[in-house]
Amino acid sequence: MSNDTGQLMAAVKNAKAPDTDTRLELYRQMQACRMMEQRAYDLFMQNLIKGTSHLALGQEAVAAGFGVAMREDDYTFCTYRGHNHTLVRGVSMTGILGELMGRECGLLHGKGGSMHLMDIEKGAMGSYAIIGAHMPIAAGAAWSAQYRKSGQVAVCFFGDGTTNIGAFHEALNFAAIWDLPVVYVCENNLYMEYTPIGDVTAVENPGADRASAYGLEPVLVDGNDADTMYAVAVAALDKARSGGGPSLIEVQTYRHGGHSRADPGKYRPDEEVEAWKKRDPVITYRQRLLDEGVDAAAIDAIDAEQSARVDAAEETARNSGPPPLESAYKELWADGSSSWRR
Amino acid sequence: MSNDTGQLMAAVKNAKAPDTDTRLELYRQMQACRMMEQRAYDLFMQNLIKGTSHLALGQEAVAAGFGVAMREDDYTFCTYRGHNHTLVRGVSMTGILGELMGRECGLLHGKGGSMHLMDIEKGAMGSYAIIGAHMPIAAGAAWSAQYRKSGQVAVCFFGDGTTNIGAFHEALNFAAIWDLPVVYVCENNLYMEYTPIGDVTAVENPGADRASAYGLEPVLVDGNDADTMYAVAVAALDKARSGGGPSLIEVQTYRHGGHSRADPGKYRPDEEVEAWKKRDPVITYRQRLLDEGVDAAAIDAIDAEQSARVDAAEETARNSGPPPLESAYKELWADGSSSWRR
Amino acid sequence: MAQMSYREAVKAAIAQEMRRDESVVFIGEDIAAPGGVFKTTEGLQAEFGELRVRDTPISEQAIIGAVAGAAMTGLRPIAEIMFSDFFAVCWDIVANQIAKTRYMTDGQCSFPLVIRSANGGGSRFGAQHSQSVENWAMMIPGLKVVAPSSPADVKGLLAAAIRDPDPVLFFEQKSLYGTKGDVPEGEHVVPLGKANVLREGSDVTIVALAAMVRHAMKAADTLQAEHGISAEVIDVRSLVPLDTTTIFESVSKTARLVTVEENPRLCGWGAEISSIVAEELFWDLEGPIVRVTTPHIPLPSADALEDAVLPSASKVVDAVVKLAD
Amino acid sequence: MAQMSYREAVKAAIAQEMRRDESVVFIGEDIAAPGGVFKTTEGLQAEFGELRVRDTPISEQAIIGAVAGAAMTGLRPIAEIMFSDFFAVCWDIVANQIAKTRYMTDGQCSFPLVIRSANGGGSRFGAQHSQSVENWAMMIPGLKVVAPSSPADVKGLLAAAIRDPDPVLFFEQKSLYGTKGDVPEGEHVVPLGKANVLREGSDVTIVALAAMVRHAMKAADTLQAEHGISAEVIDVRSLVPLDTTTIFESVSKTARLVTVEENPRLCGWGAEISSIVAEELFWDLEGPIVRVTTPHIPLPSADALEDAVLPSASKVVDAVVKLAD
Ligand SMILES: Cc1ncc(C[n+]2csc(CCOP(=O)(O)OP(=O)(O)O)c2C)c(N)n1
Ligand SMILES: Cc1ncc(C[n+]2csc(CCOP(=O)(O)OP(=O)(O)O)c2C)c(N)n1
Ligand SMILES: [Mg+2]
Ligand SMILES: [Mg+2]
Repeated sequence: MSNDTGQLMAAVKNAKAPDTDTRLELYRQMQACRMMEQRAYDLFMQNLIKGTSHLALGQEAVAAGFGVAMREDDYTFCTYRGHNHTLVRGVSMTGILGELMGRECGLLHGKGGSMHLMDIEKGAMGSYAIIGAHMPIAAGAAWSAQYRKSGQVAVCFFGDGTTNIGAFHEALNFAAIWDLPVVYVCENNLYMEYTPIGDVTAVENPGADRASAYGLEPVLVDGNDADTMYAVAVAALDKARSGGGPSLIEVQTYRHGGHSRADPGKYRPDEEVEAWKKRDPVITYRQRLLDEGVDAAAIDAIDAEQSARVDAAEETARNSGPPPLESAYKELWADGSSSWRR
Repeated sequence: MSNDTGQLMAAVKNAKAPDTDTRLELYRQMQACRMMEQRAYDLFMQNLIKGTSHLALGQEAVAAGFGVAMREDDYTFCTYRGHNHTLVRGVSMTGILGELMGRECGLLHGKGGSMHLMDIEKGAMGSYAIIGAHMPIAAGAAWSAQYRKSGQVAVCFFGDGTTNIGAFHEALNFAAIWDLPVVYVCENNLYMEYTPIGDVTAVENPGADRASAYGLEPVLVDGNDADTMYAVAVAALDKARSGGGPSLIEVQTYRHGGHSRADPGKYRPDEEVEAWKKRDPVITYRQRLLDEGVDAAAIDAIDAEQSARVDAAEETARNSGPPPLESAYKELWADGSSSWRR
Repeated sequence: MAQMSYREAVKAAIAQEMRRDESVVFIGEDIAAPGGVFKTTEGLQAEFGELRVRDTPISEQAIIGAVAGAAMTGLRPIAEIMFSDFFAVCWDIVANQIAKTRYMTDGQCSFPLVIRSANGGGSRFGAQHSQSVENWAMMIPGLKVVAPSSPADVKGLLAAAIRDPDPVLFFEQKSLYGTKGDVPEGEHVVPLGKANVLREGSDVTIVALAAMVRHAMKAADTLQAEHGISAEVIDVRSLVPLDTTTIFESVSKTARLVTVEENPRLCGWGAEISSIVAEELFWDLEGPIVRVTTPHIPLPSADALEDAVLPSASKVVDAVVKLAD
Repeated sequence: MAQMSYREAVKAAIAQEMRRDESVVFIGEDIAAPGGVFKTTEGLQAEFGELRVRDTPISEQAIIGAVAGAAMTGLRPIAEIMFSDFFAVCWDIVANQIAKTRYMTDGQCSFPLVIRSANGGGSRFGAQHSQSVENWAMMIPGLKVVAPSSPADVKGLLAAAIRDPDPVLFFEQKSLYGTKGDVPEGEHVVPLGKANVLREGSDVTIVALAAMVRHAMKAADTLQAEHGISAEVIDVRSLVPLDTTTIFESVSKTARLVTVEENPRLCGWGAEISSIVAEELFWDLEGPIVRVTTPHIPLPSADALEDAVLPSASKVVDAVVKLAD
């Protein structure tokens, strides 16, 4: 990794704290994510969510920083661990929890599930469950924006483990040579499933240490700090929107729970978990706002508001029925059908 | 690309010229390649070779440098442009020309063709025609050598264009984390088919500028200089054999003709072609040997010997019949059959 | 009518559609400045500019990912995969992403894109550049699959594929690029999902696709001339949607079915058609359903071997004669 | 006999073969220290060490390339592809390299390797983690394809696959991992290419695979009890090599064939078997060949929807009853 900090690192370094409204919005989004994911966990335990699910508890600052910084018509591409990235685009929480529960009110009416949330109206362009695939697809959306001169930017989130798959490499080279308005965000949470990322990666920082292979600035920032995430998001979005091409941003963060429902996460040293929990992005940010004089009542109001929101979303989802069986035979094709014959 | 020259670049810089026998052997191998490929071209023109073929005229020093430096039981993995890499392992020229012509005497009895030469007895582990695929396969052979503690090294040749496909990335990371005894040799001949490599690659040196993404030393050397190629080959093979892990070596070279039979190569500026022809690896090396006092008779003898060898190979191949039709139904399975039913 | 080669018809279709619709863009390896390794796209970049017709790196996942993302966001992109064998390096994005995302999201987005590719054998290119992989595509729910046999159909079906709101894999048979035929002047569009009865007959139905169509037609001539057997020949043209109506009409009449596939035997498209007929039209059949296919082997490269294993008119004749016995 | 789960049988087979043959090595994502995401390989690294059982990065092309290169050079490697859907990200190395290289080189090298993968639906994992892709493998010449339905067959067939000199794709049905059954004590190897007649019957042959076998068996019970129909049930077990002998014997006797496939309809393995029977055993048939399959759609994730579209015992009963009418 080069020592040159370049444009994005400089922007982060020089960034002033956002104004209070923005900070409260960052806090609101993080708290929404936190509470929703915790509720999703509870619903699993009650067997109301089947299959699998990958929670991003602990990684809220990344989604929030970008969500708040993005323009309404920007595009988000994320993974199976994408509930937060989807929610912060203004997507219905009922739709998300309903989808996890396989209900008619789900965003995809139960046809996608936890790993495939999408709300195209909100620019949430889908959650992709096969490692790496969404990286070139995000480049394609950025190419389309560039061609249409729409000024939109595509933001693509993925994990540390994803940096070792071929699609990562192809997407970054492709984005770089066409100067595409796409921001690649590598959320390094230290593990690919149950395996420490260092065991399977030739460099220390799986994203930042590879940026130069695509002629890009190495960017490595604290993913648990919402202000930092917001600053780097603003800088990368600006750069992309003004024709400066793609960025690859590695953020350091941690998931509080296991990889997925089936995983208690026991392979992680207790001290490591403890150390990262001390850096909980929601709790530390709350404290920072208080410390820096933000009105406690405003913060409490957000907590109450989001708590009520989650309750309401769960309630609606619980009361929603299973999707109609006919829907399984619909919408394979644009004509609404799934017929393969004439 | 880091400025640190590291172990391989240092070895190249400090290398003394090889002894005369080695130099004559380098010359012999280059001349054999040169004459065989020219003959292949002629046989095309006579429609005795069908389908397609990708000649490596101009790139002989790379194959020769490695061929001479490799141990007999080392492994070579190459591409459709792999006639030279195959030949220098001591493979029958008749077998190669026969295969190109689809004759029974062909290395693969006509079942593989120009793009798929293999002679496993000689360590020529195959020529692979889908870009990138052989890179992880070479890693696999190296892993096997490491596991068997055989001291063998796998050498894998590929082009500049190949550095943009996913398999390149996966293979290099994989080789690096397992410290595999494999040497990746990127022959940068400036073009991927008809497209200048710079148009489609985010970095200037497609191999060397990416080495650091795998924790490897950036290595960039003159691929038209047989002494240099020999020196870098010796250094990389030593490193791999002694447990030092993989290398990624970019060599700068040029193909004199088009990409394949169908291509006259008109997209290349005349001056560029001229400039590189002046750096013809066979002619310049011949001159260097003469200049440095090697006996002209020895050199002439090699020319005559290789010329006779090509003539003999062509003659035998011409006289060989088409492969027996039954062979098309054989050797899908290890039992020799191609039956899918019981 | 204009005489045009199969190769030229590719360009004609793309040009026709690019002229009428700004949202049509086209990317691939060596397709722009170089005009394609099969010279199918010469002049397109000159006419439509560097932004609409672009060369890419050797990054098939990026190429297919790019057209996927573009199709989701308002464009109608076309990608070239140089040889259809290379679908294997980007199959995830084709089969798992593009094919499934509309369904998974219950219709939130469409993929109005076309992936063109040179398919099939007969060119002595060896096993990794000669496959017929239309069955790879047919087996994936969510992909439309088209394979034309004539220049007119190349132009008309490719135009229709570009206009189609769903992803279409368009297989151009590389052994046909040099063949010529009449193509209607002016705008020409042939709807997807309609098989073409190329020759009427009463004794047996021969169903074929792409390069196999000419073998079927030649076989039909021979069958008539030498065996007094009247064969109906159907060019399937589109595997998805599949025109079972036309096939059923024919088989109800002839009571005998022979399929001619270039793909290797197991799980080829002929198996699917055979199984549909064996299920739904069983009582109309008066004899076995026979499949003529490439044997279940990779393709050898030597000309003698490749010719020996690919289906041919005479193999079709033999199959029909045996059936009629 | 020992009681063992389908999951445990995977480990038992690998351990059995690793004990007898030093050249057997095993790699994959999270298979070593973590014991596999489906807990199929727990304890193997502890017993056989870090060099023989190794975790890899998320690099399926590297994983499959590595076992290919190792198999060519003297090892007998096993790779895990975590979910069979992910074959799409490494399909080139599977289908174009491993499957073809022996043939192309006229037998110069073999690929004695096994790729195990968790296959199939029923777990509410959604469209990208639930596919049955055994037909993807069957259609590629040069791959052997095995899919066991019981713990005993998991152990015996996986052991045979490891010993086999050719590349075997071994599909473990993820919905069966928790099921239990008797497994012979001591060394247990079941030859590839032999179908298993699980129940004899005289009126109809039901051919099934993997998770579909239990539906077929249950359907046979119901058919007997409620409709007086005697069904013979065959577990195909191995798609390549395919035991047409056993299938033919049965269909010659029953004159009726129903296939039960989990893969989506088009070009499924049932189509191939149907087409073989329609061609070679036509005159023995007394009724249509019926295929029960997942419809030609991706799998929806909600439990209600997934259950509605997957084949079930009652769908098999319905198909047979209709056929017998
Ligand atoms: C091609 C592919 N291989 C393997 C998997 C299984 N898998 C799902 S998540 C995961 C780990 C991903 O790690 P990382 O990229 O760090 O993301 P994180 O889960 O930590 O957010 C793996 C291996 C997959 N979904 N796709
Ligand atoms: C996956 C794949 N994509 C495309 C091709 C077609 N193709 C064959 S050679 C080639 C160019 C390769 O360029 P480079 O790696 O520089 O090697 P060179 O031919 O110059 O030796 C291409 C695109 C292929 N064989 N495989
Ligand atoms: Mg991670
Ligand atoms: Mg090149």
